Amino acid sequence: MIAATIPDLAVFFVGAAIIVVGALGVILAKNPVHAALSLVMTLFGIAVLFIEEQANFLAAVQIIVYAGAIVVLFLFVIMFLGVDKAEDITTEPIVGQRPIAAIVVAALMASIVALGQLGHWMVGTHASTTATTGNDVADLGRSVFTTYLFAFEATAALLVIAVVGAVVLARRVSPDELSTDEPEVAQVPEDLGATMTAGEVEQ
Amino acid sequence: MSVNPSWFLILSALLFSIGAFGLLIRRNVLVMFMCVELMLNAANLSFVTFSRMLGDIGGQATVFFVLVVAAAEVVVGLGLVVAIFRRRHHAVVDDLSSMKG
Amino acid sequence: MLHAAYLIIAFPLLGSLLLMTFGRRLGEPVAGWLGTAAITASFVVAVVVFFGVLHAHQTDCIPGLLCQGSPIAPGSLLNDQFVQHLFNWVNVGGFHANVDLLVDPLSITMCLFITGISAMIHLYSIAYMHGEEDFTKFFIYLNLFVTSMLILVLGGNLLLTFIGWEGVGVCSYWLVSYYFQKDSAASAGKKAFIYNRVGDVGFLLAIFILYSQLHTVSYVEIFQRAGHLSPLWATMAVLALVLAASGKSAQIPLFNWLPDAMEGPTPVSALIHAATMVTAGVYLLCRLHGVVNLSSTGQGVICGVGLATAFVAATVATSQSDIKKGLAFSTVSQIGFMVLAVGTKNYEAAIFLMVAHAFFKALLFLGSGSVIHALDGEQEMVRMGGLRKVLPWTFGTFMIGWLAIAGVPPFAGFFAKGSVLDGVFAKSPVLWALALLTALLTAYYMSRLFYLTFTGEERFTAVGPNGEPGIEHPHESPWHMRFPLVVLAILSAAGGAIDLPWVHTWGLDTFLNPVFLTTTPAATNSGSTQLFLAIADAVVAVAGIGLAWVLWRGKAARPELTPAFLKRVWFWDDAYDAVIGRPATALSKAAAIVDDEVIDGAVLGTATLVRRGADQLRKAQDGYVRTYALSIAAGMAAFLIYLVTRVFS
Amino acid sequence: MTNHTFPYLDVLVLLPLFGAALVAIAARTSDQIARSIALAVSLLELVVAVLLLVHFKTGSGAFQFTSHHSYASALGITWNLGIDGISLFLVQLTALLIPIVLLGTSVKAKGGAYAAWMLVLEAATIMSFVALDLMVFFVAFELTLIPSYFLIAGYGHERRAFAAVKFFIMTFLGSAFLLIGIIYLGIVHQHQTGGPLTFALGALAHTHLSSGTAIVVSLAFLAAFAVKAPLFPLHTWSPDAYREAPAGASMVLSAVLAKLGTYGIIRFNLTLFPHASKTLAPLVLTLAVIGIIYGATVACAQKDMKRLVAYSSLAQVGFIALGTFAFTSQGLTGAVVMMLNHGLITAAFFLVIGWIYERRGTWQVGELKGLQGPAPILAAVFTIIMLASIGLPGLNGFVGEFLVLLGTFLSHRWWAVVATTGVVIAEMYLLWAYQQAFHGKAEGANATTADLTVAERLIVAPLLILIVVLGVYPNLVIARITPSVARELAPIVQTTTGVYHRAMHSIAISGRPSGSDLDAGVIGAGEVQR
Repeated sequence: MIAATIPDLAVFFVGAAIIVVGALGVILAKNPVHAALSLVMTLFGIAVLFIEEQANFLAAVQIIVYAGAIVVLFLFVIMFLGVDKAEDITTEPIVGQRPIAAIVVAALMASIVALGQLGHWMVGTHASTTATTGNDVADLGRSVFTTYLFAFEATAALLVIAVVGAVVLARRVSPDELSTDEPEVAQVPEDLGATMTAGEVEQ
Repeated sequence: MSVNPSWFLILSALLFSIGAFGLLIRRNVLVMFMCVELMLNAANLSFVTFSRMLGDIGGQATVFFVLVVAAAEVVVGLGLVVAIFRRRHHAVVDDLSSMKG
Repeated sequence: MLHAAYLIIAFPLLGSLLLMTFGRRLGEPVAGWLGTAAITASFVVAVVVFFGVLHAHQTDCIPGLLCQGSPIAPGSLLNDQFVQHLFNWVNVGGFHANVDLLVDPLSITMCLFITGISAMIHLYSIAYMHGEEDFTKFFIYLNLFVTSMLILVLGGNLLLTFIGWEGVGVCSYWLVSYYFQKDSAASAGKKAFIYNRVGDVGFLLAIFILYSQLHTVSYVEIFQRAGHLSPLWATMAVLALVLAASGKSAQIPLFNWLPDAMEGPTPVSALIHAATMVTAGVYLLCRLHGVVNLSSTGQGVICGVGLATAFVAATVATSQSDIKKGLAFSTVSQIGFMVLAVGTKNYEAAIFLMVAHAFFKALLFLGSGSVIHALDGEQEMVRMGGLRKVLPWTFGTFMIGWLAIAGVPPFAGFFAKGSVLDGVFAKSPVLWALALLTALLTAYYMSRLFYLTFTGEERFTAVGPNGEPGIEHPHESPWHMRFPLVVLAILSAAGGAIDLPWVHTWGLDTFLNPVFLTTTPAATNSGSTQLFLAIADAVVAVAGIGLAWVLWRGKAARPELTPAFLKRVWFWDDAYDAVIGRPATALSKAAAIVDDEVIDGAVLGTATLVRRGADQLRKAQDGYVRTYALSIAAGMAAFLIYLVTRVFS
Repeated sequence: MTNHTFPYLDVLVLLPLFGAALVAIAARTSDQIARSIALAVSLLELVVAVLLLVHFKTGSGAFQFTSHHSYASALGITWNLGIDGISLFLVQLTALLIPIVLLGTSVKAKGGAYAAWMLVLEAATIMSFVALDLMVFFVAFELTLIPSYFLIAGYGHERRAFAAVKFFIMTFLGSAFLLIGIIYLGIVHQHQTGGPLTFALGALAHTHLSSGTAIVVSLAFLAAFAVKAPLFPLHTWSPDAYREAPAGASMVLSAVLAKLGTYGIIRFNLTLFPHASKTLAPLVLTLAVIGIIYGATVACAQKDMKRLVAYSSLAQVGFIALGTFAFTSQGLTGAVVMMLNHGLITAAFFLVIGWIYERRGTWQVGELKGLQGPAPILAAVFTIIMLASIGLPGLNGFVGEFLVLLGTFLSHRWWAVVATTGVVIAEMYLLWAYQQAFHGKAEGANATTADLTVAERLIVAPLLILIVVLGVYPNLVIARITPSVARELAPIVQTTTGVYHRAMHSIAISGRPSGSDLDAGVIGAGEVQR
């Protein structure tokens, strides 16, 4: 592999810094609006790294779809619902959640890195039909409309379903539906379980 | 010409971990969704990296689909948030424990 | 003529089917006459077949029947044996049991007296059962009974006999519990059935043993192959047969159902529980004489069972106050004599006593039925007495029956019992002495019964001990009841003629000889011994009668002579109840509790454990999405750590 | 091999399913119409079944009327049906019982759905009896649970929910083992042949398993079947289920569904694991004998008629298992005959008990008294059924019981001797119950109990006629069963030495040979050589 040039390295480290800082911003910002803005930062950093990796099309899509659409949607919902109050992140109601989370996440991180760096991965021959030619847009377009056609069609269906789902979920609720705030307890026939345990025998 | 792919993978792992940690400690539903996005992006980064390593466009195609799925997920997720908020006037996950066993 | 053999069975079967279908419309008394006609027809056929057997030459081969020298079963049949094949029944693997009738002197002798006496009793029942609600049903059962009994005796293999064996058992059950609204009758029927069923286990085991050793259940083939039986298996088979016989023929240890069975209508007692069904066990042993002959241990057991039963039942009979129970124990005792005869390999004598006993015991029961009928159902002898004048026909015929059973010459019982005792003497004088003692008791208890019923004061006019109203004008029975009495009385008086000891050219002995192929033990006794034995028998009979006259003349009750020990049948039922009945009931209750608590408890306990475990696991589902997320993350971490260890090991 | 143009078996399986769909649709408008349609369908099914019986070739032990279609070949599952002497009469019995159930029993509400479930049950049961592919069998075997569950839980008595769940969970747990066993066997077979995955019975019969493995796998099969049958000590679902189920469901459950267990043992355990079955024989025989004595003893203490019949079934099933594992032609024939006869008898029992319940609202023996007075026909019918159950010769119950005991005596003498005593106990509880309920003086409500109506007499008549006819002339059944039994036994007896020589002897006499029948009988097994 050709050694990396200085500009490449610079781009990578700058991008990496943007990503990490943005990510930390997401999880540490008290205000959801700030978190969303930090997310934009991360997404932007990732787009930068995509370009670094010759995934130009994806970089563009990343900016348009993620930063342009998804984060805007986030911000819209935050504003719409008025939940832009600061959250108190200094306390944690669930006992042990944070330390355990820290340990688990550290373990995850460590094992991923260990596996990635130290394992001797066998890499088989890949499918030649989807080999890159250098023109990533053409390659991507060709593979999406040939090899992954069914998956592509399925995403269309998925999006339609998601839209319908969102419409149903976000529609105006009638007052009597609102009144049943507490969901009903499912009516499990009580004697099913109870009698099985009781061990009593009818004579 | 290229940066060592391992660095990308380490960065991806780091980003994933941050996202996961955020998901585990934050209580605001919206922020949790953002953390999920972070994790998805970490995965995307890996896919693109592998795509480059193997010279196979399949990785990028997968990212493409992940984007679609992420979009759908956000749409439905935010729809859920709106619906919950209408009933409860807040969006704190720890209060949503009616599925307790 | 022999082809008609199947008709012997067909007529009563047809009768019962017709009665089942049209009986209710026919009603009383036509249904009774129909039933009687069916049995009479059967009797006529039996007579025809009898002459066929009598005249069929041993080399005769009649088309359609298997016989000696026939190519189908070469050499397998004895002289005068004929097999009528009706249809295939159960054929599995090497097991063949077909519906074949075996017609030979033994089975036709049985058929003759069964159908004959049945016809008489059917006729008698028309009057006796007059006015009963289930009049038709009675005759259905009775015809079915005769059908089963005839299947039993004509069956050509063990399995077919077993059908009849069970058939008579179930008919007995129905008839004993005929007055089903009486709890005692219902219980008695059940008891009879269950005791019989215990005997059936013996029958089944006998079938299994014989089939597993000889690979056949057909009598003809069993006779032919009996030589292949090892002594041990022969003994096992005989023991199983003894169990079977003791169930059906009311022998020790299964004899105590018979007295209870007297709850049935009196004609039933006469037919089933005196003349026919209860002798089936003896018939079975005689039928399988080829097997019995092989086991001297088995014969010893048979002798023991027979003699013990005869003696015990005779002692018990001395203390009964119910006329029918007295007769019932007498029946048990007499069958004991028959079994004793079988044990001494004196099969002809057993059959002779069976026939003679059928005559006089049926007569006695019918006579007692006549008495009971006259006294509106009273069975206690305490409330009888002096019926001599009131019921002259009954008195006269009953007296003949009494003298016959007591063994007074020249009535049938004298010869029959004499030929049994001859055989016993030839085997062992000690046994003979005990048997003679029993004969003395027989004469004694029968005389007691007779005196209590017919002589002395007319106690029935007085108010009974339990406040029953006195019976003013008892009346003699109608002719349909008297006619059978007379016929049976004649047979009881002259029945001995069928097998006179000094006649060796014709008679039952000669007739049956081709079947049993044995020399009568009696024949081994010298002439003077025979004379001595005959005199001893007669003396004992007269002595018994005299003893009873001295002790019971003009008396109604003598508690000192009827101790509770004898009244309660040597406490036999109580012993069974204590040793078997109550523990079994307790066991079954315990088993039910075990089933509920232990076995089902294990099942439900497992369910409870699962539920308890689930209750604990449920706590993990705390409802917080972040906890779930943490679990997922932890799971993933665990999985990755596992991978790491795999990769680096 | 018989190839009839008319696909009897497919029709027998599918007709009730379509009928059920039709009934379910009709039930939306009227229960009455729905039940009429159901009755018509079930009668049509009966006609098809009788035609099948007429065209069945007596004397052949092979599978007949085979039907073979690929279904999910990638999974190795083929629609593979066939019928032989062992399954023939179980199919007939099922086809006969459903119309009787539909005519003779009624439910308070939702009669249309009841009838539809009955038809589904019929289809599933018949499918199980004729399936020659283990997966198809398994699916059908499980499919029976669904209608049974709804029939018990939806139409039963006080503790129906409990009984239904207990029944479902216990049988389902057993089936889980069966599924594992089937899959294991299929995969091992595929590995051995290197061919495609298959679950065809004929092919799998040639799988070579080490003796230890064979025992474990056959125990997995046995677990499912023993629960279903039910064999001691896995029986405790049955008293509850039989008692709480509505009369019709009790009939089908005890008469036909439970036979799936014993049938499964004969069809699958014996065919697939001849050696292992032999090794396990002493265990199963002992359990069977315990079941006979124990079932009868517990029955003696029951005060509830339905529970009494349930425990009596336990004893009867013990006899069936005894005959099966005796490995003699008499024993196995007896077991098959007994499956049919016990089906007829318990069905009749539950039918009549159901009628008593309709009249008196109770099954408690203690509350009934003297019914023979007001209802003599009812008493007569009950008596005949009772006597058949006791095993009275001349009625159908005897033949099977006798052959089972005889067959067992030939190979396992002491088990047979002990089992024979069970015959006596069986009689005690039935006579006791009969005396309590029918004898004595009827008072109060008992005195006014109505006798059987003409319709009811006609409904029970087919059962009674069969009880008598099969007792008097059992050859009707036996002649069709023995060739298949000989085929089934051949691999077991061939590998047997020593104490089994008598069994061999009886096979030799019967003249029915060899395992080659099996190959010839099963389509698709032909290419696999032993």
